[in-house]
Amino acid sequence: MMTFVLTNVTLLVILIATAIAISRMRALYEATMLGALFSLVTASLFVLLDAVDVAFTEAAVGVGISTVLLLGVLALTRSREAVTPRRRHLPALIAVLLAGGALGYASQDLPAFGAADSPVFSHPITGTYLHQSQEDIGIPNTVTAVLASYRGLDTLGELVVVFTAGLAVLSLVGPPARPEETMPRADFHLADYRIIRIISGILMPFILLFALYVLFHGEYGPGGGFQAGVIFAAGFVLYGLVFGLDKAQRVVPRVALRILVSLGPLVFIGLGLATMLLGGQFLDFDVLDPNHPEEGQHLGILLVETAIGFTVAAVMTTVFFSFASRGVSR
Amino acid sequence: MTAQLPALQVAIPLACAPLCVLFRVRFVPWLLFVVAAVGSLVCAALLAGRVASEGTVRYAMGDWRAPAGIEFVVSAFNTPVLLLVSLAATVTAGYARRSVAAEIEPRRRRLLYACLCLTLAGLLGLAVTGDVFNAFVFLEISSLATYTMIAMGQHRRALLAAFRYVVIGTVGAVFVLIGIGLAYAVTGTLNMADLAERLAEGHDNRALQAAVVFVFVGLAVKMAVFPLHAWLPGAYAEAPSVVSTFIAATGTKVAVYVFCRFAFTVFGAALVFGVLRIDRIGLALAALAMLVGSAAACFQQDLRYLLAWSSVAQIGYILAGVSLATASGVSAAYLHLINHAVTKAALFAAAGLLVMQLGSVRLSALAGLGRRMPWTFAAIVVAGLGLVGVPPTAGFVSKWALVTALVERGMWPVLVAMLASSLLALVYVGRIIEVVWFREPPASAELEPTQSPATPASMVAAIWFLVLLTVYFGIDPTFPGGLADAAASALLGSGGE
Amino acid sequence: MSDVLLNPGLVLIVGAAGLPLLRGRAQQLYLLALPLLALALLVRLSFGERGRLSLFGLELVTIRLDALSFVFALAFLIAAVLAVIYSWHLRDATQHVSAVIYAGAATAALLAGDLITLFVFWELTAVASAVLIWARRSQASYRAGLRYLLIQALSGVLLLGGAVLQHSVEGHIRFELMALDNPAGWFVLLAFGIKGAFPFLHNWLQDSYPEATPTGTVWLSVYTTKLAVYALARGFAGTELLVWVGVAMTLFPVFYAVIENDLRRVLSYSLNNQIGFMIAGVGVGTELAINGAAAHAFAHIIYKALLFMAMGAVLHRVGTIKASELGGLHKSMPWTARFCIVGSASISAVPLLSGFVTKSMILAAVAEDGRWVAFALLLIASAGVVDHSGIKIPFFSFFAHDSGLRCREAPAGMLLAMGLAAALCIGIGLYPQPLYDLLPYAVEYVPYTASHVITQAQLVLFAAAAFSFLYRRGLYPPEIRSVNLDADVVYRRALPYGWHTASRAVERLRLTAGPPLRRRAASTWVATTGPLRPNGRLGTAWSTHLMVWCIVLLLGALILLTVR
Amino acid sequence: MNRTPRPGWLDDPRNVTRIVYGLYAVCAALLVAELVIGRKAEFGIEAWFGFYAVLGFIAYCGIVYAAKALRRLVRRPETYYQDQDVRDE
Repeated sequence: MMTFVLTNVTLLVILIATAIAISRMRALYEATMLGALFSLVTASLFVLLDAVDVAFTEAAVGVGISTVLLLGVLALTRSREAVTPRRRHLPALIAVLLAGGALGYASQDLPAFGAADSPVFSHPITGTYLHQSQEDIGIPNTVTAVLASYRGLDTLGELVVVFTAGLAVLSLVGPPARPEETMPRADFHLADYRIIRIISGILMPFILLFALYVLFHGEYGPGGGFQAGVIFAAGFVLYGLVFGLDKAQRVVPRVALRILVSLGPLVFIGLGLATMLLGGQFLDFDVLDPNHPEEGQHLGILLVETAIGFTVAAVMTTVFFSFASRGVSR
Repeated sequence: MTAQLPALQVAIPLACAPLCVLFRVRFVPWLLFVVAAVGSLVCAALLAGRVASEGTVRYAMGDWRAPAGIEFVVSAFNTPVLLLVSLAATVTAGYARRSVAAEIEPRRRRLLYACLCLTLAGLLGLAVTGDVFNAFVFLEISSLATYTMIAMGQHRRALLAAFRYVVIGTVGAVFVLIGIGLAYAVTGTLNMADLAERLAEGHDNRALQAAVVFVFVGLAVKMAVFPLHAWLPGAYAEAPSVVSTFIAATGTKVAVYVFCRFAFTVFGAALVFGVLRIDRIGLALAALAMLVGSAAACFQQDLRYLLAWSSVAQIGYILAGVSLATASGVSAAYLHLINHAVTKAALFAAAGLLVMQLGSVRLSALAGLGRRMPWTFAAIVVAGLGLVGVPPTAGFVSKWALVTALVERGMWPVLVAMLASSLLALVYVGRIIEVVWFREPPASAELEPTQSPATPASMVAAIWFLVLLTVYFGIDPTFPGGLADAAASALLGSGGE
Repeated sequence: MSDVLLNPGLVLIVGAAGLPLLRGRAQQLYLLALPLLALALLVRLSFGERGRLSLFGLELVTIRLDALSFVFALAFLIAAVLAVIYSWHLRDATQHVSAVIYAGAATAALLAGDLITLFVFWELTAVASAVLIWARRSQASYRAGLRYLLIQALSGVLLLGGAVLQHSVEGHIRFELMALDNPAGWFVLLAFGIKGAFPFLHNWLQDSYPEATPTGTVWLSVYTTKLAVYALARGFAGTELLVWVGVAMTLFPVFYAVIENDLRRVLSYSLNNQIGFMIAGVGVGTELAINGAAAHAFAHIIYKALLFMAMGAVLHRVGTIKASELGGLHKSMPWTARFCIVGSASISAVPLLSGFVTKSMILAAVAEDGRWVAFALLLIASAGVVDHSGIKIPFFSFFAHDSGLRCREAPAGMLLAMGLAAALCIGIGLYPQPLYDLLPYAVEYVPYTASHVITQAQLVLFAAAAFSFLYRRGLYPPEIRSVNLDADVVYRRALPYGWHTASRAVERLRLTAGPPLRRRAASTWVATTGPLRPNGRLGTAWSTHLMVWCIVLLLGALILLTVR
Repeated sequence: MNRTPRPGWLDDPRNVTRIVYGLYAVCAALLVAELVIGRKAEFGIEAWFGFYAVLGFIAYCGIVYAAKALRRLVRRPETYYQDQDVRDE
């Protein structure tokens, strides 16, 4: 128990220190790297809280892909923040204290940490999710069951949010430049280093394989479409960084990306419409296999995870390519 | 098939969005938006009919019974919102073809249509869902799509306006999420009906009280309640015309509905207005919004900024009605919500047409154009009088209802603010009329219409449809009035649905 | 429901929408057909209440036709016909549309049986008539119109407030005799008082009417104030206060009219003074007095329109209406001069003309009621009427010293309208019985007694003799280009001036203590409205920093204020 | 009323004088008529002979003189409000 508390406290202290350091930092590259550290610590905290799926997502998204994207953005802008007027420090401090005070005040009446009689534990749906799901859906990872089936609509919504973000980047930054429009490796000359080139070449298949593993293993352990999509994207980003955008685009052409971006939501919604046509409710996977509802659920969840994976990967890759080709085009 | 209507209501526009991105043919994205809008209008109308005859309709997503799964709830309190949003989308769809063709570069058009579909789906989902977290998800979808669309405005200022909206909107959304999280921690459930049941007792729980405050403040950003309104003028005025027409009619209005839903059927009026006295804060902010919004509108030099500031004031009227927390107050708020949406959409649509033909809607550029473009400006004048609340426009009816509701509760200071705001509205509408009809056109020839094309009939038709609807609702308010009364009694009557 | 449409006023309002669609001759004919159609509808309509509507549980009676509203409505529509003929030459759809809507709204307001309907059309008259002022398209008229619209809107707001109060106190919104023992009555009286140009509330009239277009002033002179007279007769007949308000109104404009240079403003003062007679009659409130007020309103509408028409014709042809620049126009515009004289004689109540048979009813009623002070003051005011409207208007425009201005006679339409109005004046004067038959109560009054004719003729002619005496001795005040201060000085000059003086005094006080306040005083307006302007602190695009700060502040304030 | 507007005829001052004397004559005739025919009266003072004639004359002169006094008080140059209006712009 003692170690548990100590670990928690230590991590929290690191977290706060990192946050303060970021807020005082003017150099944006450094701030970005510290941001990655912040995410990593958060992910560790999630692990301690037994929320492994969340930790996995935080690690993949917060530490991995968003750091890369931020760096891509920084390549386009100045890397030092304009100095904030000093007189703004005090109001900002008051604001932080107010919001934090409000939260702290509210937390006084929250159930104790890990209390067994908290409303969340005693509510019947917790029981439904933990026990009934084995009968209804029959997959060991209840997080995936809740995510993809019980609250499938929320997941569809989140996928649409990712899709919308992709659209936003496409409309603001423009689509990735065609390979012939880019200047050959103006900034990206990592491929000159043989070690990097060879190692990343070797690593590529493993990254993709791991992504597939995470995707299909989501039913049994931590993982699923979101994490897998991010890992896919990380692979392409690495490839693009090392070998140049033009080569990366030869692997995943712009048209394919555009189709993949919209394919995920389409498959997901199409699945919902299909269940309707088969006589069930929207996203009722039971009807996919009328004789064995659990099989239907399996199939549905698999399709959903795959759709998520493809779209997340495509959106992330598009975002990176768009930013990166802003740097090298013209 | 009618049993599936609640899901189709959201699924149709949601499915149209990725299709918009896939197709390259010029008119297909527009056609898909039309399909989405008309489809959702049909769904909304059929649902409204069913609700009127059978009462509340519930739909369990994935056939998981609530609270384990997510449910959609259609009842008298959200049918007006569904009808309003889908009707606004349909009119916007008619208006969009030529307007988008004139304002948006070809590369971005299908993205714009996709975002319109997404916004539509998000707003409809927000209105129809019966699950608090699901509401947050739809809030995110509609907000993100809206930010994207605003950034597509013609000037670089649009980027800045969108950025401001992103920052403030995200903070608002996070507040809503914190509120939802606190409520979940206190109850262990996310379903609205279930929450209401579990929250009926224990009002002195501080986490719960903080949840109410967080949700209120978060939604106040989306409603653009003064002083959290600052994103609105830029966002409305710099967005492409189609977008400002659509979101002026729907965006803030749906946020108001969500606030009503949370206040009356999740947390309960006894907690929100009885224990916490949010009503006093709401009325004070509403009065401020009325005065500041109208006063600032009087000084604007650009028609679209003027209209946007007037929206800030009108949100004040609606918030005042909701904050009264009486049947007549909420009914008046709903009525004004509907009437103002129609009126403001007409005005922004007309302003968009002017932008397309003149290139600018600065008031100085509009001098003396009343004679040259009589139909457009006549529409602006009629709808403008609706903003003032001159009979026989819809604005008068709902303001009258609001006055009655305020008098009933004896809220004299708010009443005074409202009358003062109406006088100011007379001033800013009078300014438009004066400039457009009674000033000499500027002598310089460079302000001639850029390529003075024939006015597109589809756009004029859309504008006049809305204007005539305003007048019709002013002469015969039975339809919106009936909807509003039913909504108010549904919200207040049963407490937890 | 469908009988809502039987409203003659509504016929005009709805019909006006068709005007912009027509051009040229078709538009003119349609314009003429509208009031004729409304007139026919009014005459065929039987007395009673119809057009009931229900709005939020309020019972609206949109048409209430009885003897009192009928006589006013008849006068309104006849005047509309005359005014349409008068503006026959005009090619300005904006003016036509707003004028017809204005007339329709005023007529519909007459017929309103409840306060809400009254309010609706009350405000519509304000908006429509403001357009007639703006239509002159000058900076002065724009500002005058804005002032006019603001004060008229204020009247509407007061009326609405009165209606709401009455509904909450007495539970109904019917428009009938009101008492002054509750605030509702005072609100409504004040609303009527603004439209009726009570002393100190009157200045919008003299401020705005002379700034309207030549034809617009004719329309304006007919409706707004007479609507107020009707409303007072309906709601406040027999209110003691009104007798003295009326007497005051007959007296004080007389002095201003003598020294005013702008002849249309002279007529505006004269209008104010004539309304005073009617309001005094309403205040007396006996059957004879109400009859007198109604009859006088009827006659007044016609001869006042005639006078404004004549002055409008002069303005139309000559381009100015300042007495100091006019004179000798009878050579150029003989018919206009003749018609103008008929109107002047009518308003002066010369026997055989319309004013004689109507104004005397009010005087007789005042005398019958035993109010000799009021009676004497009204007589003195009558002598004043002879001066400003009877003599000054025709004399300084058409006679006096020849200004050398030569122009063409007024357009045919104007002449025809003036001729018809003059004929009506003479007709009513010679044969008053048909008018008497229309009045709300049975009439026993006989105007043409030897005694009455002699006394009235003495009053008028001795006043005229006094004029010729004074004028030939050079004692009559010459016409001078000037602006005369009136109650409007309060809001147009005294308030701003007082503000400046006060701030300058403060500045002198603080001159030693701090930086000069003078600049600040001059830019107070800018300072108060500055934040609201597009680039001001409030109106500008806020920084994200400020916005977030606002959210958090609101959150903190809410937590502190509400959570316990 | 008391003159016929025939162009030219009025330009002669003698004709104007004639009209004025005609007016005085009519006034005298009216006084005579009051003597001969008599009239009713409501109040005491009103019954005096020539009351209306005197009232008409005196009231008229009074009004004119009062107005002259008033003019001294309220007269302002024609541009009085204009500078105000301009400043507000």
